Amino acid sequence: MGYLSLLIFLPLFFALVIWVLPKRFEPMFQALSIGVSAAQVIISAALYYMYSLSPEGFRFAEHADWIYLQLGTLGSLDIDYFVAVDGLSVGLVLLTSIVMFIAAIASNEIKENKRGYFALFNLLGTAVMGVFCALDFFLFYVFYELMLLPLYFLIGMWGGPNREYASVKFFIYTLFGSVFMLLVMAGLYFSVTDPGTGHHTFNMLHMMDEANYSRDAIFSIGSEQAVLFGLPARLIGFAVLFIAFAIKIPVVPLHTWLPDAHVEAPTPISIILAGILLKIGAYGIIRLCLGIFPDGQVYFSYWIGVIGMVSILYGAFNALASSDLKRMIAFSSISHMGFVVLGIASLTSEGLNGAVYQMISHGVLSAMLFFIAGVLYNRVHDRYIPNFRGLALQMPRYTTFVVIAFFASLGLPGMSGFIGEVFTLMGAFKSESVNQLLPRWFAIVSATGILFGAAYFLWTLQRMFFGARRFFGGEAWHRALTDLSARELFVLLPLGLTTIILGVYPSIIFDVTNLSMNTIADHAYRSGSVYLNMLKVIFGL
Amino acid sequence: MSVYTLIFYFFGLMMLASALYAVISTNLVRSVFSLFLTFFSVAGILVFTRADYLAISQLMIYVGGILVVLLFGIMLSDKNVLELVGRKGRKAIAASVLNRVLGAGLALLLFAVLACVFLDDGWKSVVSESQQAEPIQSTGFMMMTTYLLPFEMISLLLLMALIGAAYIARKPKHNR
Amino acid sequence: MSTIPLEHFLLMSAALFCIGLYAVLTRRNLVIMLIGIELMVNAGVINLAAFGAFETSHHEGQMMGIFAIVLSAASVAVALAIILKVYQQFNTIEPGKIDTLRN
Amino acid sequence: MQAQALHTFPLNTITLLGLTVLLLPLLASALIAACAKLFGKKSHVVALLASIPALLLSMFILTQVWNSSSAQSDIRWISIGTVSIHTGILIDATSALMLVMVSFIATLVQVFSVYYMKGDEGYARYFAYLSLFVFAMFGLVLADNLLWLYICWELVGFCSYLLIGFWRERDAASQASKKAFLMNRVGDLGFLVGLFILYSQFSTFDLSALGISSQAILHGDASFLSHIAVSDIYWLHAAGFCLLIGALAKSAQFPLHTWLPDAMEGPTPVSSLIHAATMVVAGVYLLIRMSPVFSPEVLTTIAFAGAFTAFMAATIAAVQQDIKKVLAYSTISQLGYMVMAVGVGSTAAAFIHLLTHAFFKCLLFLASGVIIHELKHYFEHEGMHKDSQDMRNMGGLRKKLPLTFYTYSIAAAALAGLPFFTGFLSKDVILAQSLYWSAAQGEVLAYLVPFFGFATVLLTAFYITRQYVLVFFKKSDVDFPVFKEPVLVKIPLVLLAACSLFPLFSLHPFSLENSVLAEGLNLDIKHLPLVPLGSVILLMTGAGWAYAIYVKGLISPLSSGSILRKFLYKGWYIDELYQALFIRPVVAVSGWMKEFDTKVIDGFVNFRYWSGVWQLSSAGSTGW
Amino acid sequence: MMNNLNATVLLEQITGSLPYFLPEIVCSLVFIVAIFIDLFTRKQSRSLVPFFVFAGLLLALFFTLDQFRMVKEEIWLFNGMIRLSPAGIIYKLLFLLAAMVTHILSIRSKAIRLAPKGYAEFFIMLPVFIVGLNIMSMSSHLLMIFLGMEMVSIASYILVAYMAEQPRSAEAAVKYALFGALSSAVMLYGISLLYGLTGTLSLQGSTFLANLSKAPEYISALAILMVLAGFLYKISAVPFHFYVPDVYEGTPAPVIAFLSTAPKAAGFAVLFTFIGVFTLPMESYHLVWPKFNWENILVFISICTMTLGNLSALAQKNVKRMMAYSSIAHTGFMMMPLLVFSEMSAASLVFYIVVYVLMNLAIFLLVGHMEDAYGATELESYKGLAAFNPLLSVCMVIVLASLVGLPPTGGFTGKFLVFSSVLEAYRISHNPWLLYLLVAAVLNTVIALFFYLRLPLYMYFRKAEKIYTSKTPLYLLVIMCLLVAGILMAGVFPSELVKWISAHTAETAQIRFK
Repeated sequence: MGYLSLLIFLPLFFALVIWVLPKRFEPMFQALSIGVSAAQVIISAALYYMYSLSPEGFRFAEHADWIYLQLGTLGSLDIDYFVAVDGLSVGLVLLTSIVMFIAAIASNEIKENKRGYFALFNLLGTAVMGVFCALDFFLFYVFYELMLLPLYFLIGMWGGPNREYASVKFFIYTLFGSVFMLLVMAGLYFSVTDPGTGHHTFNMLHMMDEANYSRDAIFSIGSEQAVLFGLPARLIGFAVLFIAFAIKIPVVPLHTWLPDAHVEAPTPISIILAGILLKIGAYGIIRLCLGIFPDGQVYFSYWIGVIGMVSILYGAFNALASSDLKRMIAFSSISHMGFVVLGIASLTSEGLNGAVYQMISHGVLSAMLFFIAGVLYNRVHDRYIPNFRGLALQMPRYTTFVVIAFFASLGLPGMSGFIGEVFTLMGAFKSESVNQLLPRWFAIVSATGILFGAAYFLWTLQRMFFGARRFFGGEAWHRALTDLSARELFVLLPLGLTTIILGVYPSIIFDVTNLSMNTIADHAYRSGSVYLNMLKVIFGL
Repeated sequence: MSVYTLIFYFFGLMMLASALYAVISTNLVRSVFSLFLTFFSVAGILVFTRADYLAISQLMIYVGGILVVLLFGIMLSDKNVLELVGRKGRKAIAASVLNRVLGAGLALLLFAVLACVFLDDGWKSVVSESQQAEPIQSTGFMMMTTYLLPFEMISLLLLMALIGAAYIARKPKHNR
Repeated sequence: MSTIPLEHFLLMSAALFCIGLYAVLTRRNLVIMLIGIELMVNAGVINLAAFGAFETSHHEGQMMGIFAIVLSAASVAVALAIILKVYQQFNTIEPGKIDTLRN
Repeated sequence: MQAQALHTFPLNTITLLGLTVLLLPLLASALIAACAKLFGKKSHVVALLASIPALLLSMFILTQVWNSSSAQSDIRWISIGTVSIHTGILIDATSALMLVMVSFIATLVQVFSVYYMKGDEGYARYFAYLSLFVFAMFGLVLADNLLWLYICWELVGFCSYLLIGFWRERDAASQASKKAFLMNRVGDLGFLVGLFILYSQFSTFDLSALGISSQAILHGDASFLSHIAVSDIYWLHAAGFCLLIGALAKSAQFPLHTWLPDAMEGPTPVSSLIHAATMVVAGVYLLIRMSPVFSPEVLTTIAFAGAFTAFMAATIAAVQQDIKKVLAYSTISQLGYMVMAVGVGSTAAAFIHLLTHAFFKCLLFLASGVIIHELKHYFEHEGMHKDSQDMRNMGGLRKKLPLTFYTYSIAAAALAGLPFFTGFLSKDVILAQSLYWSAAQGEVLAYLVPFFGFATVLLTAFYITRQYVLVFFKKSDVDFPVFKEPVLVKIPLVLLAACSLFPLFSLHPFSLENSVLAEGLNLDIKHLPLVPLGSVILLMTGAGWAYAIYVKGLISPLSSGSILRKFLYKGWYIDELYQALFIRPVVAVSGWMKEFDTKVIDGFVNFRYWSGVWQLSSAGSTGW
Repeated sequence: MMNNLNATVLLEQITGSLPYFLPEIVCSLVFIVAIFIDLFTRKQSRSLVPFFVFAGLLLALFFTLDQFRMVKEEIWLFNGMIRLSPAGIIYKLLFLLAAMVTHILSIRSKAIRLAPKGYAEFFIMLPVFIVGLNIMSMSSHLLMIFLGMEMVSIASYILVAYMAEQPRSAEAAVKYALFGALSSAVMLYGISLLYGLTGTLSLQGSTFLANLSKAPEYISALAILMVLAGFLYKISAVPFHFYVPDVYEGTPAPVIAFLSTAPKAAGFAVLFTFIGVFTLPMESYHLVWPKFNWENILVFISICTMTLGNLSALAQKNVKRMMAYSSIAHTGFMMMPLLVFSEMSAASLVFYIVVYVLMNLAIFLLVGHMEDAYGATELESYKGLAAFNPLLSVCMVIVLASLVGLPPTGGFTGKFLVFSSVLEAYRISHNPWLLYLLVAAVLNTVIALFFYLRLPLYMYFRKAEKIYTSKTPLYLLVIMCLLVAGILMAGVFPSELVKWISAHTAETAQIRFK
């Protein structure tokens, strides 16, 4: 039972334990969940450290046969349990465990039906961890869909007033994307043969190199008849995968589920939603879209860049206009993830490294921001920004952490937000001279996003925290709005320190991701343009 | 045109006429009686195909069985079954007329298709009716050898139908 | 006997079938529909018998015919029982009026 | 194109000292912030314990580096792809001088703050922010690569945001801090884009390396660079302009200057340190550091920007009522001079004016700080609700605050550019340089720059004399007892006054010809006898004009209702222009976006109306 | 003499094939003995008949399992009437499983126990229903097919009409019976035409296909259409699905659990044999429809079935009607492998049917229990039920997830196999209609999610008005856990299940291709 399997299935085991334990153990459930996530943090930190010693390629791999369906003489369904981590996913695994740990601690606001809550919480933990480690497309897909049900119930049963609508919308959005992905997965399965066993395979790594594609398959690279609806199959495959993951990121036209889900979800769940779920979309694009369909990525990279840019500006403008704190933070997440998309579209090593860095930094920051929103909401059950004024005097310590979080999110240097944004923009800017994919004005227009970012964060800061003390709830709120409790401080302090440490010395992450992301960037661009030329020759694009 | 063919066409004509009347007439009892005539002429036609066992069983089962059951069913089920369907609203009548025209049109269309297909011959090789000998004996033989399984199964089916129909038709003991 | 061509049988059975179909489609009365169905079955039987006559091994057609008649008798019995039951509940045998389910 | 650093690690002694100077204020700030309760009233001691040694060390470093090779050492910070970005410390003549100037003024301001902020509940917080600011300023000065310079550049902006909005309960303060930070962000955006251009062209951030390679491109000696594409030169222009935008915002030059007058909401020592001497100068420092990168066209734009800002700010300062606002616009005008100096090609002249201006402007602010502080106590004591910063409530303070009066007059003279004062020395060099430059350009429009220069001399003299007269000589009913300035105030005022006299900069009162400073910065002075004479004449007329209006009442001042007065008072309505052109549309667009988001995209997505459609059809289909 | 020589050979064949016919013989005996038990011991034997029938079913189960040992590959019984193949045995097991589950449930369910006219007849019907299903799934002779279909139809009319006392079930029964009789009449006429064209009734061997391809185009198309009408009625595909919602709503849940699974599976079995006739042994996938290409028509029917089933379920308020439309939608999914008819699609069809039977049994048991225990028939009345029986609610969520096709459950593997077999067929034939089919199937999964989600939404997210105290019976929990365990096993470790299935289907498909 290797490290990764332990990491993945530990919460599942505890989820069952919690589900079976008799009623009187209820107060123990949260402690149990915190313990599990703490263990996960330790293990993933150890993994991260061991990986950073020689940050090259896939390590801690575990390979076992899972499903072997013998379907008559024609063929067989050969699915194996294959998990491993490389530079890209080891950081995200660490981030996931940290965010789960924070969310577990933040879950003491959940009062009724703790058993159901913590069982689903740990089940979600398993699914989310599994997604980042899985390297078998079928296993990836199982974990990817396994996330939906727990989240549907977590948002639906413990959420805010309009929770049903939000949870159904979340479920439909994600399922719509992933259902089409199922078809592409099946198509890929039949196109790729495992050089070792000769059977078809779901192994992502085999799907990445051209040799394993059989001549007459649907997604075969050089063949004329790889055609769907008259269009080249590989480009359609790319588009389907991209849309499925774009919904999770989310990019602008497909983003409407995020504000509702975040506003309605309870604080710990919106921490997980922002901290981890958005990264899965971006991780999927880097791992699958760039890996398996590099030609699609090269062909569509201009438009993906446009989508990234639009997300940045659209998120910023909407955040400026939103009067609910959580909705503002949700749109700021869209804007930050827009940088990630831009970084990926540039296919330069700076862009991709910046994108991974931005994902990790945004994970930490959004966890902090939503925890901050949660602190207010637990005290006065209100998130309407104009209702507060002069909180700085009321809750000074809380304000310092808010200042740290807000300034880190708007990209003040010395904190992690800045590094992520600068390097993604640098990659996007440089891509015109390196691989002519994105024009330089993309980076410039996206950089104005940072400006609007500063605008809405400072405007919120100024409206809520500064000026004379005047609360909507009057005297009752004066009493309710106490400063940070020890527990809350225990959560916010490490998060704040991590942002600063990552900001001052980013090599902690870059040294680990650099080599892997370089290989991904080279593979995507070089083989992508080669495949694309083949397609151009055949289909005369 | 021997007298046999004459009788055959007579039976055919009578069958179609009585069937048409059974369907058209609004009075239930009269339509059931014309149905008696239809079944009788069908048995007659079957005789002409040299399937005499078939004709006799048609005669007994349909005319003897089903028709009688239909009659008893109608007789037992009270008087108002017989009165004409009440005057309906003008719109309802229009709807039923439209319905009728549509049904008729569809039926005629199907008939036209079948007719034109049957008429352009050449697809069926005509075989002389050489083996004239003992058709009933061969039927019996067949029943007991190749078709033994359906023969047994049909008995099960009939038993089941019998019990089922009896159960359904039984008056509930206590609810009246 | 041999002078009666196969087509005549088929035409007659086709006509009978269409009359049965017309009955089922248009008539409102359950019993008439049942009759229509019986006519269609009879048309099938005639067809089988007629083809049996002109086939080399004509017993298959007849066999099928016999079984068809017996089967339709059984289903008529059950159908009629159900119709009478319906009659007791609704005092009508017009399907159009029976729409408690489709409210 | 990989430019190797001059020295690799290990730190030689000078850079080690530089590092300690850098880290001292950070340590102090961290210490104060961590145990604010503990230090409480004593936190100024910690701050001073950090800034005094820093001052001494930086002086020692100056002596080491003056007229000898500069010391640089760096370490690998981030390695991305094939490129690895290094960051470290570069100490050469300019940065050492800046280091001394910043630490000297920081120490003095901290001493003054002890008096000014006595009794304020955020006392510890104030000193923590101040020390953090000093650390950021040191970082900016010592940075050897552009990315680290950019990081400190924004940290400085952040500290100014904290300090402007220091009195959190005052709405105006938080508004001003937000405005300052956003305006700086606009500049930083320009700086960032410039940074990207330079990185994607030369894939390095090292200042010296950038300087060398861009000079090579500009002067086209192909030997150094094998392939000079036309686009390279085009992109170098773009980089120049972007860096200029960054500098304009930070040094509050013409298009992005409106935040500085509002920044006066912060405590006066903050204004004196940040908004007079150190932060606002960072823009000029950047232009000086990056001057090799600028192409001739960019330099001309810099010149015109500087000149025009100088003239515009001077006109606005002439009609202001708030004592700090006058000084703020005066700062903008003097910074305009420095930017003009860079534009016309003499970075050394700009640097010297930067130093001289730092001293006398800081003195002016501290002096006005004393006036405001005393007036506020007097008004509160008397229960009069009057704005202690409005000059109309002042007057006749000559007798009341004697030392302030004397030091103030020295500084005012230096600002106006009277001979025997530092202002005269540095300003005339710039004017001479600008005249020489405009002649060299060979087209009439270029003469506009010196014209603005000389016009500003007249206006500077006018508004400083006006302020001098209104504050000290005008009759008024303010009669609180003579205020003996405490020692804490006396030291900074006297020291700064001393620095505003000519000996510190050059022995010869009238020209920097062979002063120590000139050799160190290899300043080439253009001998145009007309310039000093002309400036003195203009100065006299300006002062006389103000004297005539406000003392003798011979000429009536601009009537308050006049359009020109209101136009100038409102800062040429630039603020309102920005409000209309940028802020209101952005808010409107975001409102529209929100509607679009909820109505259109969400509306489309909700399947509600789709399932309704099927309800009709499915109901119909089961009809018999 | 010629006859009796012939006779001895035929009689030997019959006696020879008797041992392979044991399960059906056992069921018939049970049926007959049950009638006598009910007849003679009416009063005190109220509870004897059900136990006796259950014992009979167990015996039949034993013999069917035993048949696995006996039958290694395809055997023709009763001189060509029936074909007993390993795949056929799986179907028989499915029918017995469904019958036993229904049997246990019916003993407990209030609706049947309190039937005014005695409940013994209900249990008597079961064995003969099994016989009918077995015949239908095994037969490959048109006469036997028609006989099997009639047997199953009449048995289901009786079961549906069992509660004829209430107006609702009477109406459902009459619609069902008349519509059934009509479709079997049309089918009979179709069979007669086919007999006329090909001269033989037996589907074994290639004479049927050879003669049919010689026949003129329109008549063979019409004949096949009429025969298909009968089959499509049985699996309730689109043009013949009108009766389903009313019948499902009108009859008690255990009956529906049986009627929605067993007959449909048998329908697919016989459709599989019928379409199987039209494949040529050359390539693994090559359907040669005589003269008239039916593949695109069947694809169109499958798409309509799926889409209409899902969309109308969207608009339903009554849970049973919703489940009715959902089973129609699943028919659409199950038709997909039929069209492409390759070896892989045969195995995926059987797998999907097995999972479908498990799912439908489970969901209708739950719906039935909810109705008995809480009187919850409308969606609204399901509010907050999760609080009262957590275990059952979780089972329901897992079953619903499987109906939608979410990964950890069997439904997902089934759908995945079906999708990949169609995709594989597309790779060979490049028929664009197969792509539209795939896209429609995928979109339907999303639409399906929409209405399946409603149940947990009401049960979990909303609060119940009044407090229910009824306890959930233990037997129901046991059955539910078994069914849900089966579904999850099919999802997480489907290897054993599929190995077992594909081993058997491989032979049948293999033989045809020899």
